[in-house]
Amino acid sequence: MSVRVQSEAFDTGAELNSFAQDRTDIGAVVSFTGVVRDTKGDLQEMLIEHYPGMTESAITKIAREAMQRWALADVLVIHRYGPLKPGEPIMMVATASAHRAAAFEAADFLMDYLKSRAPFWKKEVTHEGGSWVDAKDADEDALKRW
Amino acid sequence: MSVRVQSEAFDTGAELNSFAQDRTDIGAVVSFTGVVRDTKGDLQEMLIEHYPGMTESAITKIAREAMQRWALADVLVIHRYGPLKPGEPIMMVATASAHRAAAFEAADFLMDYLKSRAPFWKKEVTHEGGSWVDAKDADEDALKRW
Amino acid sequence: MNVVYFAWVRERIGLPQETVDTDAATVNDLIAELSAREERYAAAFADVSALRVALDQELSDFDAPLAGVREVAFFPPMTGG
Amino acid sequence: MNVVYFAWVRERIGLPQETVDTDAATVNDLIAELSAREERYAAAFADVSALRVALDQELSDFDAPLAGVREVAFFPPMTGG
Repeated sequence: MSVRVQSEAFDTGAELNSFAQDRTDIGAVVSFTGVVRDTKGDLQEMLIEHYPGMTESAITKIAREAMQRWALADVLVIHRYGPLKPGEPIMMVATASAHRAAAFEAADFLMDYLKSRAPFWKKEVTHEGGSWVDAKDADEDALKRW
Repeated sequence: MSVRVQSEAFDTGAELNSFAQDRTDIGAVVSFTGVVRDTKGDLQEMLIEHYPGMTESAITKIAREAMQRWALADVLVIHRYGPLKPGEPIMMVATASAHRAAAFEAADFLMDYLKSRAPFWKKEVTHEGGSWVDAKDADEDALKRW
Repeated sequence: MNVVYFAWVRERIGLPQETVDTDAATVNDLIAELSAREERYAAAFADVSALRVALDQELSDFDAPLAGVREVAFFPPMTGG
Repeated sequence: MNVVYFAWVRERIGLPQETVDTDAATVNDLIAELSAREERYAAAFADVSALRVALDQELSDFDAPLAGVREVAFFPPMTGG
């Protein structure tokens, strides 16, 4: 299990390739990458604020729960903070398992929990100024699935 | 939309990085990689047989259906055939969407359909000989989810 | 008509494909005709519930008509992914 | 007690953290005390349903006791991922 919270960019493909590498006991790897989306074509940057210390412990707790609920060989979570450009990866999760259902469900679970339980806040900055992204009711509701 | 059926190995990370690259209208990328699993530690190779022609058209049909059912920016499917070693990627799918739910569901759907509707057959080769992998009832049942 | 076989169906019958001269009206008729021909066909087609059929590269049913079909494929349930 | 603020709560109050001398028994008591202090606090805490609180870096409730707590954090619902 690996959890990283960092301001530096990361290489999604390289991370995926080194995740669960050289293991012959897994049959399924699922990855999710969250990307800075420029909804209206006016985004200058996305600022991600976080709560140092709590971020790592909250993500670690969520990742441990996933490892307990599903038969996972490994879990990876990387989440950036600081200023990001449109199109840049914000974060990724990866799960490895013998079978595809566990890998899919665990990745979906991790995303739902990271979205609403890991202390990150997004601010969209345009020429007009900055505006904090509102949490969606749908994201809170998604937690009830698990 | 890109569908490739090939005997050559592919680089999962490089494929993921070039998929939906430089797009700023997507927020979510999900990938699934199927890996040759050596369940009992005695696997020499996995032989994948396919039905040339039908394979491409069956996968294309499934990928088109995913594009119609979910708001996807792009879909990638790569599937190998021929002899593969334990730990090697057999296939991958990737989906890109504005939001995570569509990307997750579409990738899950693609895998369920590829598993049971794309004409590939796996044979496990050990020192004891070769044995065709049986289709699982669970895989056929999984199609009812969609 | 071109008849192709995959996986253990191919192994049991002993060839990947063959041209069959037939007046069989449906897939089931073709199976009966081939099974009557030689033991290896009868063995391969013994349990049709363990088989799948494709007509001109589209999954089909065993009672489907063969009129106009150029290629029939027999194989076990798929195990891709 | 260390009190920390994030996102628009931090911006509205105008500082990322401060040390507060308080005898507040619960989070709600602390909020009442801070809100009484200055308008910017009252503005930040006006709608508690739009806020979340963490005690010593664990998500908590507004009626939770503050006894033994070293760090209280106020912030809007998280928007990570």
